[in-house]
Amino acid sequence: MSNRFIPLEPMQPRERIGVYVCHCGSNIAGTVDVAEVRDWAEKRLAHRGVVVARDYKFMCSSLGQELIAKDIKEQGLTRVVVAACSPHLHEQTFRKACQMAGLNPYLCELVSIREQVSWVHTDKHAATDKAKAILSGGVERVMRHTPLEPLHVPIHPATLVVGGGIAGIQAALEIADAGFPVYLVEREPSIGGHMAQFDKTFPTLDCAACILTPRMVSAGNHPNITLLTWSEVTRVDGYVGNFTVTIRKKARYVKEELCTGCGVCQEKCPKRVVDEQYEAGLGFRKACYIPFPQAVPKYPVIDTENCVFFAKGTCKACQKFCPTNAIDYDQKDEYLSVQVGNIILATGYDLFDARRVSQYGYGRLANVFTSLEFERLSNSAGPTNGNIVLRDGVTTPKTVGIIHCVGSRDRNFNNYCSAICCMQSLKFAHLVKERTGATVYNFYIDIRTTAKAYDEFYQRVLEEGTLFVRGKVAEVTDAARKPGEEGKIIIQVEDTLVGKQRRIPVDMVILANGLEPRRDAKEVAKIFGISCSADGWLIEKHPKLDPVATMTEGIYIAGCATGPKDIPSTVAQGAAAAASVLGRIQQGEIALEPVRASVLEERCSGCRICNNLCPFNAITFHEDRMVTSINAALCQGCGTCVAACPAGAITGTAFSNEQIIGQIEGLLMRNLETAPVGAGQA
Amino acid sequence: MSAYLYYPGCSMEASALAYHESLMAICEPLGLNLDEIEDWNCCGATEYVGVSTTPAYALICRNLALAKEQAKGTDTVVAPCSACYLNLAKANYYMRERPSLGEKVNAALAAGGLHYEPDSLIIRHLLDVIINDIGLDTVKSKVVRPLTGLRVAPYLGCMVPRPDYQKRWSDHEHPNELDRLLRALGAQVIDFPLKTHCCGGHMTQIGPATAFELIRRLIASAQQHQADLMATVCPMCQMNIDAYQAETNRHFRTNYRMPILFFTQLMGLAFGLDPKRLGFGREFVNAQPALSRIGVEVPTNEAEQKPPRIPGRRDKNLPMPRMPGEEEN
Amino acid sequence: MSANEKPKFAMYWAAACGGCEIAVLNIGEKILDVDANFDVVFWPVAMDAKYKDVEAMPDGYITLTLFNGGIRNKENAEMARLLRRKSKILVSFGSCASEGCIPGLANLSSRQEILDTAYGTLTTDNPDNIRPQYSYAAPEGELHIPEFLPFVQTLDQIVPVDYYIPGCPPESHQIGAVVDLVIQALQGKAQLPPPGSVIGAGGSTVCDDCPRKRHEKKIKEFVRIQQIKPDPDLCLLEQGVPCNGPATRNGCGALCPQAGAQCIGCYGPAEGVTDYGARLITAFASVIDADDPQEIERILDGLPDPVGQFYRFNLAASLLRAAKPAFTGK
Amino acid sequence: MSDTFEPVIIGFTCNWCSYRAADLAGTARVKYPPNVRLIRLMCSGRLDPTFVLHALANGADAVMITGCHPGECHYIEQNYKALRRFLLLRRTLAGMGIEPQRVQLVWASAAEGARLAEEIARIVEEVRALGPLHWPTSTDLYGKPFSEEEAFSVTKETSAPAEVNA
Repeated sequence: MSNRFIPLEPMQPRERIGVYVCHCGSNIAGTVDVAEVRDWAEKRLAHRGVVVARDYKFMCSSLGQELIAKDIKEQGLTRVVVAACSPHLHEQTFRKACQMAGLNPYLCELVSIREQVSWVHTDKHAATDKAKAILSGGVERVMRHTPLEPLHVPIHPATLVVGGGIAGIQAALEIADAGFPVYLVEREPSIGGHMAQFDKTFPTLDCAACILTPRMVSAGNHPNITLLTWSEVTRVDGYVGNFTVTIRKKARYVKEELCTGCGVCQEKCPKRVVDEQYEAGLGFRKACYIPFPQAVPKYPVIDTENCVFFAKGTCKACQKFCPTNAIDYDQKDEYLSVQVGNIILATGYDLFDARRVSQYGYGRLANVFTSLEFERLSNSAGPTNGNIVLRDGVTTPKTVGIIHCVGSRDRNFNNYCSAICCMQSLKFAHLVKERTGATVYNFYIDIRTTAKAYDEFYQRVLEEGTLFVRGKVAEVTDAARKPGEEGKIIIQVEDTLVGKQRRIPVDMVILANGLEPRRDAKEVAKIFGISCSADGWLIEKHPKLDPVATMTEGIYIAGCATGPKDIPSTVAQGAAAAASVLGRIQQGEIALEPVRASVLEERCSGCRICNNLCPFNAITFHEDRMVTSINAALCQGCGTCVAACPAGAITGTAFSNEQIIGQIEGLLMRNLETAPVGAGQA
Repeated sequence: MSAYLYYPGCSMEASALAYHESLMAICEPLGLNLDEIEDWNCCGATEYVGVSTTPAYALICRNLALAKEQAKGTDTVVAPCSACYLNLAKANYYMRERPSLGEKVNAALAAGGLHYEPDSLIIRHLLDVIINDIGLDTVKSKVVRPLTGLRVAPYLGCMVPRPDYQKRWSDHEHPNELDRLLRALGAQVIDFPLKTHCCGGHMTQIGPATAFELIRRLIASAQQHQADLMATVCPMCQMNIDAYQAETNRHFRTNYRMPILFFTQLMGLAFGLDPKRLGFGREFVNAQPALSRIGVEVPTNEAEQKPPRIPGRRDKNLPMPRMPGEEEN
Repeated sequence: MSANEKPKFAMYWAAACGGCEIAVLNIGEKILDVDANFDVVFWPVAMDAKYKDVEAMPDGYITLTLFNGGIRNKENAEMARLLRRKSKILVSFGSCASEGCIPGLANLSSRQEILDTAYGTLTTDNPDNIRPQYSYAAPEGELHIPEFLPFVQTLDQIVPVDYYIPGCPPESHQIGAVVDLVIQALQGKAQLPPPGSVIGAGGSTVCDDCPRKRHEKKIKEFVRIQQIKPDPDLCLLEQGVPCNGPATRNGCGALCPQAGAQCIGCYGPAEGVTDYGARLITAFASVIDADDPQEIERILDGLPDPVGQFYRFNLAASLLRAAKPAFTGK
Repeated sequence: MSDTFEPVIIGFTCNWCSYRAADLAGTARVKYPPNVRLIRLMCSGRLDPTFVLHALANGADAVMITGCHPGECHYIEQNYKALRRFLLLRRTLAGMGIEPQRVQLVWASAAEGARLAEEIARIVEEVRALGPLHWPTSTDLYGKPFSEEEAFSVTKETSAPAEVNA
């Protein structure tokens, strides 16, 4: 019944349409015959409602905009089509111009004849024809537009910050200092993140703990910050301005209100286990532990997997010795529900697993270390008190090789540059040199020292006598070939500056393994309704112009969650995300683009095809009425459900079926066929 | 019984008779049913592809075409020889990747009334089939005489794990399949750093000095790790290390005595089969001294056998990172 | 009201199986209401009538014409035009007239293929390979048979239609309700819906009437109903059976799903839908539980005949209306 | 105009990746043939197969569907839905005798202006080689009915009368 015989549409068009063709200087007019397009629209589209068509040098100029406004007022235009540049550039400009003249801004359509025509085609005739077709599509589309109003949503003043690394701490402090409440959620027992594990920070070589600890303490004490460590966000409902967040507060088996953080429990705990987290597997901790001395908060956690009591039912040493009776073996996970208006994700990164580059021998060869292991090794609070030694714990290396780009800039693993490893490797070279006097080799592809004072540091390390070999290391092996290699680790590399294969025996190898997205980044993105790139980094709304916002309103991202970053950039992003959130809170409410889907309930039969299509959880099924509905504030306007509904019961504003089908027919010039008899084909 | 099309390759009939005999012996306990391709021909070894591409691929693909015709209930071709495996897999891959080559090859095959559709067969190495289809649990269940105390260097050679056209191996640089299999037999497997390094291939014929150096590195490294013997999956590797060991010794004035056996021979021993059925006695470097460790039931003093890599645990030792698959031990 | 002042009724049978006519008879005693309220002037199945009698009627003479069957040959087309002229209310009755229905599936083949199948296959007893000829010079004069058109069209592709009654065939209770409505409207007791409306059917889809339990859908495999033992209470689509119910207009009372068979779509698209098959393509594809192209293709292998699945009743009325061979003759 | 057949292709783009790729092609002045006319949707997930059918039935020689690369959808996963619909639509169109080259799916990120241009050039060439689709235009919103005579005339051009009078 679709190809129903429909009598000719009434010859009187419903709308009064104004068409404006921009020259863009010579950008458009150089390739498209603008005057011809204008004349054509005026004559050939008159029966479709075009009452005025003009061309102008720069439509986006204030004079150009006034031209439109004047016609709206004087000619009573009900629709406006501007043929100029991409809507991503000037859609807002022309919408505002219409609004100023009293026309609903969504009754204006901008079609691109610059990016899509004049800049990409050379044949003037063909380009002019294509411009006509595009304009015709715009005319057909705009006459099917409906007036829309932006959605206004109030903003709850509280903010959730996920991740207690330096990015999260910075963001939380900025917002809290401005006087608004913050929930800072961290899944480890203490905030601090990776930075708390480092020894020195490049290029200034300040001690990481010295600059980080005061911030951690401020975050811990701040009256506006609710610190939720050993906690994870399990669910996010709602939408910008009005999120309901469910947080699982994992059982510590320690009553925080009683614990003084004296550390006796840790001291008395008989079970010693390898600390895979804070000590990067290079040191030990107890089953009842405070991850590191400066931890915030200071409360310990009992690791039930290793605790003797949880395994065998006896021991209870911690309970016996606790002076305040704070140990509680019966504690259960708690679920909290908090209301927030905005969310900042600062979930950080994982280190590339160096075992994957098996030819570098990590895990097989004792004296191959990862960068994080070396950070702990050189840290005076680390397992060796800052002595740089081999894995036997005593021998100081005489020769050290540092291999750059492990897992980064490598088609077998990650194509991207991990950004921090060059500077980190230079820092390692300096520390090894300073503390052991060993010969240090750096094996690099390129040295990238692009930020403030970075290259100066590189020069300094060069002057200190570190040796640089440009080439990708082929293999790290203990298979000696020559005298002098026995008992050493041999680095096989092509020195591309000399053009020779070299074998360099060393005592210790440090792998500058790259940064990777969190293993669970995809699940996290799903919980918060944002997107990940194929490799797992969270995607920003715009990589340059909107780097801390996401496609989901009210959700911001900062730090290494979006890609590898050094500490200065990470802190800057934390602050930037906080600034964006503060702006939102100050406004009190937010206007959302009215591109939304909605369900015509009388046509919905409750088939539930659409129910699991929405990653933003905007679709709800009502069992009682057996119909589906869409929450307009959660809807992001992608239109997937509109396209999916088998009954045609879901409609989408701004991109309705009628608009798109109209545009198709316009582009195919089908609209000319109802032209008055005698008018030839274009 | 798992049934497979079987492409033995020329070595199995000559230099690697021990491989052939031991494989035939372990088929029954493993439930492995190998259906030999009728009228198969040489795969061209490593050289022919370098000499003339199209005829070389046509030569290889004739076997695949025959195999496809013969295929009943399986589309998997098993090759025990690394070079054969690589050639068959490579030909299958490039026939698909380069349609013009595929056309030429099929034009040549058509002269013999044959045709091969790329990717209609899966090409797998014997080791892959044993590990992934038969499984280590089955292998373990057949072990009656564990190789306990025997220190074995697992040597794959360069042709099996790379370039891995069908993504079958755990790792291209340090695959662990052979290690896991030998461990399942009860052997003590050394972490052999050169497990995928080259044995010299046909350089023994072209530039012996080069080959000797490559052979020496392998043997020296195995010796350094105090291996009793090396186990391999490749007839070429076995021949180079075994047959050219004496010449290598002469060349470098060394005195290595490193036996190298096919992994199937060790499997047969562990399964308690009669060593006579497993092709022993064909090797140049006597394996008896090494094998007497398990043949005679005297527990060896393992304490003395600690590899140099793991020095005695002193208090100051820092822990090693955990490796995936270690718990299998 | 005397008999010749009664409103006039006609029913015509074009390219269709005859089921629609049976469905009208199947309305039971209501058929007497038709007779009581209408004067039947043309109904070839029920009474003798000649086309020239219809031609002789003044334009607009017939109050209500139920036209069933698609437009397969020139005779169908001429009768459609004739009855349009002579009728006040022309109803596209049943799936064939409205959507082409099963005869519309011939639009997948060229005329040549259709004639070859009809006259030239093994099962046809036609030793001299005789084919229909549109004109033949007989001793009595030139004889004609109506030309066989290249493809089946729906009634509304030929002439404007006032109402549509969907279904293959329309459910008798729905026909009864329509008859009641028209009678009441003629008596001034009710109002007819705006022209172009679908009557004798619901405004939603079959799922609305289907009692089966429904959940969020994730399809890992499409099966044919005989391959599984379907759960009698659970949505068939969720069990992998390609049920067209979600896209098919309701009105039948979800007879097939209630009887344990999937909906095959005879009531056509829901209100406002342009292309029935497209709705099913997008709906089925949306809930396939795979993101890997190979895996998706594997699941789609479970739908061996997509055109038949999605356009069984609707091909002639779909956007494409016919497959390429029907247009090109090749 | 030269005698070579110039196909008309309707291209569907998503607001976030492929439309921006087209913008980038413009900004970078990458040249491609003028045969493609683009429609902007918010997401490839908005692509209703009806649009494709409508375009083909109304004079388009081919349709190009574009979206963000799998895994990079700005609406997280909606381009997978576009992929599934495309694969099923392609099978259906094959049943209608429409060559697969006439409806193609192209992934293009916002950074791949040059790639999009290359793909457009490739598709235009492939469609040019196929020739016009010439789907007899059906009744459209402007109401010209497709009469049976017209339908008949379509076949008359290509099939000899002998076929029916054999």
